[in-house]
Amino acid sequence: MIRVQQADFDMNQEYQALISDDCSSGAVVMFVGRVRDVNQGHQIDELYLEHYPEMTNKYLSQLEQQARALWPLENVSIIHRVGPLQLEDKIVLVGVSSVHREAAFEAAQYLMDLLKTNAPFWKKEVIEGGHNRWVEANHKDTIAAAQWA
Amino acid sequence: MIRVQQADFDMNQEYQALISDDCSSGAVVMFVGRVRDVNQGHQIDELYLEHYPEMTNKYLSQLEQQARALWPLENVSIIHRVGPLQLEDKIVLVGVSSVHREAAFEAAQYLMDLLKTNAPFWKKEVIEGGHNRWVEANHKDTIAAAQWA
Amino acid sequence: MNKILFFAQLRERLECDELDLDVAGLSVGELRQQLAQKNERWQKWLLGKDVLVAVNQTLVAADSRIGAGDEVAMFPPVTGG
Amino acid sequence: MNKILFFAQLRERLECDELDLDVAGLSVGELRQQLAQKNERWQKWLLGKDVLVAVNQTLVAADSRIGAGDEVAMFPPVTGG
Repeated sequence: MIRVQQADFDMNQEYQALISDDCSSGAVVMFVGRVRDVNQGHQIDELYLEHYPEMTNKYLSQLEQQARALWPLENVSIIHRVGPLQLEDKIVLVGVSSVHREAAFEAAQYLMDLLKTNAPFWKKEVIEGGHNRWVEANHKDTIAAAQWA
Repeated sequence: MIRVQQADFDMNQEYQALISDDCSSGAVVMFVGRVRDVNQGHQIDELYLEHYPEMTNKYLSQLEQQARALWPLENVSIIHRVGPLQLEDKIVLVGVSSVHREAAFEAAQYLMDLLKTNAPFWKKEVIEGGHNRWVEANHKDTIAAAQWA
Repeated sequence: MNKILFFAQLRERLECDELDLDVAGLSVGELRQQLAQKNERWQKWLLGKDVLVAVNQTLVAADSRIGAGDEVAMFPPVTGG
Repeated sequence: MNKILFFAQLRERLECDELDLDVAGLSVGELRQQLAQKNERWQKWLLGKDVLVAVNQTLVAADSRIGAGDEVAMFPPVTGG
């Protein structure tokens, strides 16, 4: 299940979605990425998430299929928020259920690593003094994604 | 935060606990282990979790400290249920928040791998025909735990 | 005709979010060169190494050819998640 | 005096959940040998390799010595999580 939305999401609902239609998955992993107060040395007041709508859905669906080809997964959820976000807001959820916890953990990491370097989202921060600043891509993320190639 | 309890737990509440007192952790990982319908070739009707109360709390607290020595973590939650459990019930939660997603993922896996082989819990299954069967320890779990040594 | 889209910093720096041009037959690298001739600012930002290009919503390399009707998008390295 | 606890399958097979005995000075391995002399069933289940021993709630090896007042627990490999 892929969703790109402005609204927040609820952890109970998303947990239920991950275990629906399925009694056999013993392991559920949920990852949440949040708006941090300090990023790349700047104090953050607010965040704006821009994206390329036609491509985000297409890419994230492909990514889910890639993960399913690598691990035995039951349900997969990827939710990414867009638009204005406040400090401590959730930005992204990656959730995976599987019979095996190793598969659930690895697939969730894989999905996050690839999403970070390939999904067309861009963060713009409002920092001290009301200035805007586009977040710079993180070299560490490129390395994390490359390990799966 | 370590809890051993018979009651279920709520994913929203546990998510909030993981991000409390802290604006700086951008990454939250939650793992849930559940009662599966089939285990080691047997159809499960019910599960009973026995434990050694004085040791579970002591061991899980030590385990949290070990994880904190290995990764920069903000909040750590380990909740393990005991007593009678039904099909699809949650059994265990391991939750970790950190500034870095790599640390959060790795620490959650570490906590689960060590809990599986060292925390004094035992599962007894009620299987087809109302028979009781103690779950056998899984060699795969021993290997998973050994990788951290 | 092709739709050419720009996102994020690149959109702001070029002061342009969308162009309609017929660029079928060009490679992605050739398209960047052609667009860069518009003015000094376009040259500066379009020829930098930090420009990713997607054709029909899929990331492609510089030698990839653009077909009739393809949607082309140019943007900086992504920072979601 | 020492408290000796048994859990899970081991508790059921020995039909015993707790003993009060003074075993200070013995090693954990010696204690298992001593308890196994009770009867054939105890011998069978206590001397198997699938018995873990904790002293004061910490897993220990067979040569570990038991002190006065220590709590000793014996149980099968754990299966939580």
